[in-house]
Amino acid sequence: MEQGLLQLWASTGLYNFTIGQIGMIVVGGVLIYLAISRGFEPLLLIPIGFGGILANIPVAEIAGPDGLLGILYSAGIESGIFPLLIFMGVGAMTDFGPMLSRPSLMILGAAAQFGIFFTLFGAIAMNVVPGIEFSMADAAAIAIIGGADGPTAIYVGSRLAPDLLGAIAVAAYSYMALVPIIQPPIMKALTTEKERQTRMTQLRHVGKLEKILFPLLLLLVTILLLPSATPLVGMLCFGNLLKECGVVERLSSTAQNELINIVTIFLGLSVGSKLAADKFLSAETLGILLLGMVAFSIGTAAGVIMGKIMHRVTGGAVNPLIGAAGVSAVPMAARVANKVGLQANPQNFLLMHAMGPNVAGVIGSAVAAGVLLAIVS
Amino acid sequence: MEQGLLQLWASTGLYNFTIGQIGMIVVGGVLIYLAISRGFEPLLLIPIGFGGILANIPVAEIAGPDGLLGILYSAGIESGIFPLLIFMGVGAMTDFGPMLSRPSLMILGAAAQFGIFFTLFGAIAMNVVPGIEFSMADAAAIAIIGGADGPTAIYVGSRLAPDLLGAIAVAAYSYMALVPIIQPPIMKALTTEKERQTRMTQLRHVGKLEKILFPLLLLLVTILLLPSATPLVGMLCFGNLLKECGVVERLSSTAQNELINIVTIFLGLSVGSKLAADKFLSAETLGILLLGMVAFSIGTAAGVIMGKIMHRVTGGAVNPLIGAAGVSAVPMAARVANKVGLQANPQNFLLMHAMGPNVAGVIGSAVAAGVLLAIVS
Amino acid sequence: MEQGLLQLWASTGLYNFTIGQIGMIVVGGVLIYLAISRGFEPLLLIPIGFGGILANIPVAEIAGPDGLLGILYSAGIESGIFPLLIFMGVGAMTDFGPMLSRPSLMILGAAAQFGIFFTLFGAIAMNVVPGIEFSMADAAAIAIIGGADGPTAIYVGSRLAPDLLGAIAVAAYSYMALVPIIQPPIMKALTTEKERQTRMTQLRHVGKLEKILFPLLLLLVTILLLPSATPLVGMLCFGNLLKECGVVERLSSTAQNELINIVTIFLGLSVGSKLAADKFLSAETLGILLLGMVAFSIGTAAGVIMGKIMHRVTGGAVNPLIGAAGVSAVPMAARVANKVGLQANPQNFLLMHAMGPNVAGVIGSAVAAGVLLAIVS
Amino acid sequence: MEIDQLLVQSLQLLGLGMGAVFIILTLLILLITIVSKIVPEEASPAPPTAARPTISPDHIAAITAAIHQYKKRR
Amino acid sequence: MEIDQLLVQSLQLLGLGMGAVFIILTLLILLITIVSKIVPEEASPAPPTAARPTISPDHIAAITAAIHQYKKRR
Amino acid sequence: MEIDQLLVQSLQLLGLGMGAVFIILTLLILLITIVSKIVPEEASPAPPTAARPTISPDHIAAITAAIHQYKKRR
Ligand code: NA
Ligand code: NA
Ligand code: NA
Repeated sequence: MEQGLLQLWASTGLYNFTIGQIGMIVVGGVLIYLAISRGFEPLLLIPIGFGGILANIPVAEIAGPDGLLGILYSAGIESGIFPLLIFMGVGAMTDFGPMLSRPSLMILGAAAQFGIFFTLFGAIAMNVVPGIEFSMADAAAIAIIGGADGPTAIYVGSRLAPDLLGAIAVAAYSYMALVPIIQPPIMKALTTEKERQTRMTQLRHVGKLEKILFPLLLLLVTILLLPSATPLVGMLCFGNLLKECGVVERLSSTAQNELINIVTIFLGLSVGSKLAADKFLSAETLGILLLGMVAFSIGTAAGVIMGKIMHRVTGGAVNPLIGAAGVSAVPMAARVANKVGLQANPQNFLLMHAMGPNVAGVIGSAVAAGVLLAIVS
Repeated sequence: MEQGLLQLWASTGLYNFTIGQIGMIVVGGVLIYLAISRGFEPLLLIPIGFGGILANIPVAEIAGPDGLLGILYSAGIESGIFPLLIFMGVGAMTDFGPMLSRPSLMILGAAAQFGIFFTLFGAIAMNVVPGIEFSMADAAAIAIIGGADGPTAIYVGSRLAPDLLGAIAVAAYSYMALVPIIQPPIMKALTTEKERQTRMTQLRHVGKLEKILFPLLLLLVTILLLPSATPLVGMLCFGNLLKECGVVERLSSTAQNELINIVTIFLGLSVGSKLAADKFLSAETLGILLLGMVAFSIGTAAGVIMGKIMHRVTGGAVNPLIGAAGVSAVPMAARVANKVGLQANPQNFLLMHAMGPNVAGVIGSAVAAGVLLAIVS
Repeated sequence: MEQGLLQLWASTGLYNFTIGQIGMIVVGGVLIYLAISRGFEPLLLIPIGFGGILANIPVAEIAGPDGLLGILYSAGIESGIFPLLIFMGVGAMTDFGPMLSRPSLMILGAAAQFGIFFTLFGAIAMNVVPGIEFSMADAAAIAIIGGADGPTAIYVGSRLAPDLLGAIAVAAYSYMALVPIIQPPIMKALTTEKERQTRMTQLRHVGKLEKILFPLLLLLVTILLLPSATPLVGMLCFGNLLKECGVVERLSSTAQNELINIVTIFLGLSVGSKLAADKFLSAETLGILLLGMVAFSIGTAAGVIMGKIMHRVTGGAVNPLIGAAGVSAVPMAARVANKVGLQANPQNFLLMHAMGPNVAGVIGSAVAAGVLLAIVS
Repeated sequence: MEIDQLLVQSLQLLGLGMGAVFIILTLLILLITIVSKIVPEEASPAPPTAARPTISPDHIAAITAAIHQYKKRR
Repeated sequence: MEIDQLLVQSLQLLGLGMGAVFIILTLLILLITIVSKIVPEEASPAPPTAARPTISPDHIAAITAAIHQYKKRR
Repeated sequence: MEIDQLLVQSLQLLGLGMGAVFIILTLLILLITIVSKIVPEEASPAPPTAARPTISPDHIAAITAAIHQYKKRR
């Protein structure tokens, strides 16, 4: 009996806890709190936060190689399957119509990727700080946070720096949720009141055939120029083709509903399993959080500045605010652009105009991811 | 030609059948019959029965390591993934409100777990019967049938005694289906007419925040005291949090519909693959069926007796019948309590009062499973 | 910088393309085109075509052992799981009522399998053509195209001749889509106007119990006589039992909707991964396409001829056109029989009468697959 | 293997295969016919009743509420 | 192992197990009770409101349109 | 590797990466523009028609039946 009691006591959490595990369980709880009461990307942050809690339970080894989270991680994240399936679902949910109706605005989605590459540089520079040691692969994985696109960040992170994946994913989704706080001051600082008041003309109607051809064109260009981006871009295009072709409604519906939901649950829990105390509670996580903020800010600024250039070039046909939507963070950043525009001019509905750069930013960061994967890994 | 004919004949079922396989195909058919025409837990017993038939087909090796059932078994049961995902779905489907509105009744869900541990003792004692040899792990896996909770039984069975899994699962689901027959005589024998007539006061309203906090509290307590129960309890809490938090409706809906349906099909077929003749047709299966019945009966009795104690202690505020619901077998046992209550007093609606102990019984048996896994394995 | 540019250039598709890969990407595009604008089995040919494109992208290795398509292929096709789950879904979607109401017509579904075995002979004979070398296993895998049933063809192909799987699947689905073009001339050539005008009497009502018993009977017969067909037939029966038993509506619904949709996406992409240039662009593919056409034509002819025999034997109670539906290609071939019948007699509705042989053809080709798997492999 | 041998083997397969297909389907025809004789005739369901189960009580509740709201809005 | 030893061990498990179950559930009772005291009382939702969230605006739009079509058809 | 070297490399990546992003998106702008010129103009769908496909005939049937039942109940 006594022996049994001792055995049971020795198997309790109270007996086995390390301070780091307690800390990470608190972090998981905070993520869940932010997700529920502040609406921080709850679809991802609740599973990630919960996965983080489960992963830090002593004795149970849920994130170990034979535990549920460990198995899900190796089957779905290490293999890259989960983020790619999410991307397929994103493709099946995305209407590229607003982008196709005025393709020139895609250039805003290109400019905003500057946030990624500037952050890469910043991450390497951060190596001068003692206690922080980022390899080129680490830096690239951190930089992709600036893409403001969850599955892209997780895909690149899992390939280049799996140890940092937890912090990268948490930073990416947290900043995406914080877009309404991060972006407006930057947008306002870089634009004049008059620029912000710019109204944009109605979008032209985009035909069904154009919408069907677009994913195929996008894939073709990516194949020719940057095959390393084709897993991500290809699945995005596949999902979008399912949606637009109009003859496989049941597949499109499943891809954007049940399948993406199932994968989201699994992906969130798996990513959470990387919130292990020894990896997360380090100076490097602080560095990642800082760099992620930099990445979002620089990306926003670059988008707005390119918006200002387009404003000049087009003789005032483009409101520079929609440049901020180029970071992606779909559809939050487009909504922010709309909101800031309305503050300047209550008749100024920028939402659909901002959707173009917004989804172009998804493509832009997938391309950036392809470059990083091709050269760094 | 002749050779081909012989080869074909030598590959027929007629040529290759063993008597045991025929017996097990009949058993599979009986399970399907009971499920369809008697309503015996059809969601599980149809896949299990059909899996049992498929597994006993000669030549085809469907339950072999390269067959469909074999692959599903090793991917989903051996790994523990299927029962854990089912538990997540159960969490997403369970309303803990009735339990939270009167938490003291949870003690009934604790008492009913006595069925588990008494049966453990009984299984060990059964070793005196010649031809039966139960190790401590076997006994623990059998005992968990008394938890009256399918996924818990399958999870523990697959961990502690995979060879007995088929019989354990069949016993667990069969007795859950038989709850309306097993429980009433015990309930009536242990209570007086007057006790059964006891009416209970209306339940207090439980707020949204309490419901959100509960899965987190439950997980916290389990982490601190019994980490070995956290895979099961954790997934239950995760599913329930998805349901209650209110911000991830699409994940909650998928977890309690498509995902649990898919996993149920796979889990049932996989468990059925353990209905192999050489393992199932043995004295041990008879022992398991007998012990399962004992487990349900003792659990019911313990719950009712604890109900009588609470009846006394509270001065008649608790109807002892709801103690029987503490075994879990959700929601069947709660309905049985309601029905027996109505027989004693047609104004006596116990259903919602019995739901509290009923879902508490799920937690209770998950905790019991944690103890068994921590000490026995 | 220069080095980086070179590295990037050396990683482009432009730099790495082989002529074969370009050819296969065009083939993939053609499949997608046919699927979208001609309605060629889009549910399968869009994923297959897209998978073919992805598999032929240089550098990216998406169909390699660590790429998404490679992983899906080995997990789902090599293992046989995907086609079996599709078959389960097909079972859950199929109403065997019309077949049960007049079982004698099943003989038409048997006769049409002649297309399979005649093609087997033809494939072996084709070895006299230089550059073509079909083993017995190859020939069997090609012959099954004549079964006019996608999952059966993929299952047999993946077991007997994985290298030819891409071509076999493409041929099978293409010819299924071409049934309205291939069949009518053969049907008309073999029947007289008067035969085609034959009207058939209304079908008797089939009870619920008969429908529940049928999948169990079918499985039983297959177990006794041809266990090698039981993986396919078993899953078909399981799906159908879920549908007909009436007590597991949620499983049946998931099997015929979300689950089959998810598996269809994965199966299509995986099969597409076998559209690798070196395997597909060969004389053998031409041979397979030719043999597939032969298989469909002979199967149609055999069905119609058996229809004529039944027409005589029954004294004109059977319209021979419905024999053509015996090849399966559900429900296309039944619709074709209906259409040709309407051309001969505008009051002549053959659709429900043709559904019997049509679904019997599914069983027939699953049985044929069992024979091939038992003797050839 | 020689092609002659393969051709002979494929002819054998033709015979065996078509034989198996016909035997199994014929056996099924027999069994189905027997079952249809044994199984007690069902009262064939009245057509209007058949349509009802597709509408769940929940649905009706939802629609009822919607109609309510619809009427209120006007 | 000897059966006597196993029996003793299973009795120990009975004690430990029931102990753990009771301790954990009792602790939960305490925690739930405390939480229910701390958590600010919610205004209990009016019953008609409770029915509303089950009908999404999309649904209402669809039903509204359907009613329209239904009326037009007659 | 020395940090200087890494910094140089990351600057190179900045150039290469932004170059690739701009080239690919610019090429897409061109292609989309060309396609939009080539593709025959669609008659833009009338707005009321666009709303229709979201309601399936089955739904309408269900709703019609529900309205029926609703009316009968009153
Ligand atoms: Na982006
Ligand atoms: Na229980
Ligand atoms: Na067929």
